[in-house]
Amino acid sequence: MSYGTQSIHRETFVLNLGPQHPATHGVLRIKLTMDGEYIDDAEPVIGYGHRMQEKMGENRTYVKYLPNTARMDYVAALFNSHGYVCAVERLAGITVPERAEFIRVITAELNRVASHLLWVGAFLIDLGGFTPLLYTFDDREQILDLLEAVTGARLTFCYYRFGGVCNDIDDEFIAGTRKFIAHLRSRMPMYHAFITKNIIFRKRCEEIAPISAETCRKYGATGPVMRGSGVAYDVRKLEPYSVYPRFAFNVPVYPQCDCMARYLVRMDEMVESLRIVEQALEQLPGGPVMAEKVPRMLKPAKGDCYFNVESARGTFGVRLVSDGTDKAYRLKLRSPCFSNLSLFQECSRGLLLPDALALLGSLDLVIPDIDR
Amino acid sequence: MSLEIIKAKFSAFAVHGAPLTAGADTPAALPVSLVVETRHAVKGYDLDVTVPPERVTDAARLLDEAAFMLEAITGLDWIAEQQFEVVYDYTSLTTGARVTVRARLPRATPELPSIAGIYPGANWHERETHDFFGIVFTGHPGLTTLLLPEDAVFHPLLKDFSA
Amino acid sequence: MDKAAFGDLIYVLGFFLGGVALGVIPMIIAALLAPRYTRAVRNKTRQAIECGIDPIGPAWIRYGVVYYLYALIFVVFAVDVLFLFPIAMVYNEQHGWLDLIEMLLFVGILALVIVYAWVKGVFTWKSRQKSLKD
Amino acid sequence: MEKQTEVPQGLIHFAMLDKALALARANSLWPMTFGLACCAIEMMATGASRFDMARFGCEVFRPSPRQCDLMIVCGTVNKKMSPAVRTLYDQMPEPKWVIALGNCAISGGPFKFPGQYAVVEGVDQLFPVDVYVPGCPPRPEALIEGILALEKKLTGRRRWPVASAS
Repeated sequence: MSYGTQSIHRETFVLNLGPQHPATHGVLRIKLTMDGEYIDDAEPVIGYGHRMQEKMGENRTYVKYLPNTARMDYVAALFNSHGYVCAVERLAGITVPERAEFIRVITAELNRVASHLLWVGAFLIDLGGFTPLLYTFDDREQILDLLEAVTGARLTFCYYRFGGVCNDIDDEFIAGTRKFIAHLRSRMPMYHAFITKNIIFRKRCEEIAPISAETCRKYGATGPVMRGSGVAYDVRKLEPYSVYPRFAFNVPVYPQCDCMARYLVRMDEMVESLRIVEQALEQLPGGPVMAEKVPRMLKPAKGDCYFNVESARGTFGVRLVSDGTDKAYRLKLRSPCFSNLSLFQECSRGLLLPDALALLGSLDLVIPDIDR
Repeated sequence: MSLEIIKAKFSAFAVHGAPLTAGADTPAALPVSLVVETRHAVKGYDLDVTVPPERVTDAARLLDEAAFMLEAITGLDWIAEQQFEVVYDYTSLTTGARVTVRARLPRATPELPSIAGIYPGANWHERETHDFFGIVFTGHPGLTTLLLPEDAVFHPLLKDFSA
Repeated sequence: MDKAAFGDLIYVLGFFLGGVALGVIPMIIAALLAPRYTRAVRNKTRQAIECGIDPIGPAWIRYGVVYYLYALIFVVFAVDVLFLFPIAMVYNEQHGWLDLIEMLLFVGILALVIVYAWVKGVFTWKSRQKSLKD
Repeated sequence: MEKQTEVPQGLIHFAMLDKALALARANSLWPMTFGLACCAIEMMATGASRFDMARFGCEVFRPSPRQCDLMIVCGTVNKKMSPAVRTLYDQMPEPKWVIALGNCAISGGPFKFPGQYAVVEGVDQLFPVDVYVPGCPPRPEALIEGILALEKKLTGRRRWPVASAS
């Protein structure tokens, strides 16, 4: 019985991993009840980034709400816009031309790669390594240049419209994307060499903070968190939407359930997304990028519908209830980080504080996506 | 467990002798379980079940055994009919089938049993719905405010809410 | 006390005063030049920092004994270095290798503290979670 | 306490010494890692390799308010967060400056509408702000321009050529 784990009862103290903390990537506060270095109970307190997204959904017309969709999960903003736009199109019965669907998939998958690159940099900072951030941000900037040329924004894109996209992609974008795909593919071995094989990183992530598949199902944690626990749940494969069925890509799944598995899932997902973009560029059809007669003041039919997309952090669902007017009656946004974080209280009990931060980083949280 | 078995089990919730008004969009005030088959492509879910409020935990337990995952809990304020509606979205991880369970509550006394015991993930969803609508989930381990400031007593998403 | 010893004492005193001055003078400069007060809107300037939130509960509680052992090991090696200074002064006057052996012997015995702590498991921080396998 | 916008004076101050101090402070502004929302990602991009705030002395991002003298409020301050933001402002030692980055910090931005219940409309309601950088989110170049504007406010001289409005 070594000294370290003797469990004579000691007084616990409450530590605030507060709203302003480098590891919380935003304004998440976790009330930690600590017993020395171990966590007795970690209660996340959210709401510091609440920006009334759902209330605004009810007092803005459908078109005016588009910029809001990009300000929830702003690191992978195009998925939120994709979910919202498709939900309204499903309710209003608008069909989107082929080329627009392809452009949506290309830009969304590029956004996924940019989001994962940012996550790798941020995750390594949580574990104490600063250098990977400079490399991954350098690559991410190249994606932002591509997306900015087409959409005009770097982060909070307002690119998708009901019935298509607002700006067609040109050859320069296609050439730039192809060049970027080759560039990032050549960089992946370097990333694996100096991050994945780094002994300190492996010691900090392997067998740390396991999340079982059952816990993921019970809490509704989806995306790379669930695929790191051995469950191959991917909305693009299970409920195919848009033109995803036309591309051959596989869903990376790792059964180890620990932080390393979630990291490897995201690294492989980047490569898969590049494959999707490559195939989409090859099969890119011509034609218009906007449906013809989309009424300016959109009034979808009465009723409700649900649409969800595979965002970079999990399934992002939109439940839209409309009463026939030009504003939504109720707009529920199912955000992936909300459910991913809800399992933190249970999974961090008994962890050491640094391991709990590794778990928090591996959940890939964006706080305004949680607080909406 | 395929969708048909789930559909059969749900119809067991139906109150005997109650007229099954098939196809009516807003079910009669009588607590009747109305199981409607919908097309995924059109509505986004496969099975739309309206259960009486006190049977919500049975619905959750039934879907939990069928290895469904709780996606979201949505609150709805039908102020015209003086009713609240709580919508539970479940999805199957293997088949991709989606089941939506609805419960209607009188607006005056919004009372509903909590399913946080079966789905721990529902804990936060219910606290958030309580935040925005004031719907009380009985048996919830800690129904405090989640997104609003600790001392908030207003419920912002009510249709008659004014800041 | 003859003259030579007195002269050495002056050196020591001078060195001591220099050290004190090095500490005190920057404080005086700061007191003179720094802004007189800190602008505050909730006068929480003096409060302990907890990421923007008021600290909950006292920090003056019974901690685990492990931290005491870490502090002990540090103190042991601090004193160890203290004794190395005189050796450094008279090193290599007679037979250098003799001094080396004595020093290594001295440090070696003190290093047993780490061996003892290692065996006692002070350095092993195992997470108290039962892993998924069992 | 009425919001005083200028840095309080020391007991003694000489003209030359103040100029030297201002120059030193202007070129070593240590920002606090204080990301609230979308603008935080643009602040990280500014700190990363391409835009590199370190060229202007803003390299060191200190997490603790005690060790930083520049608070870049990047993102939406909502009513639940405003006590924490004010506490952080208090705990920063003098001399301290505030840059309001993005429309949310300047005026509540896209989340300001009649009947809104959660967002503080503008950080200058909480404490004095020195430089406002508009944008949603502002580009990294805009943040660097904000830092240069703050340096001009400190030293009275602009060290970097102004972008010609060609």
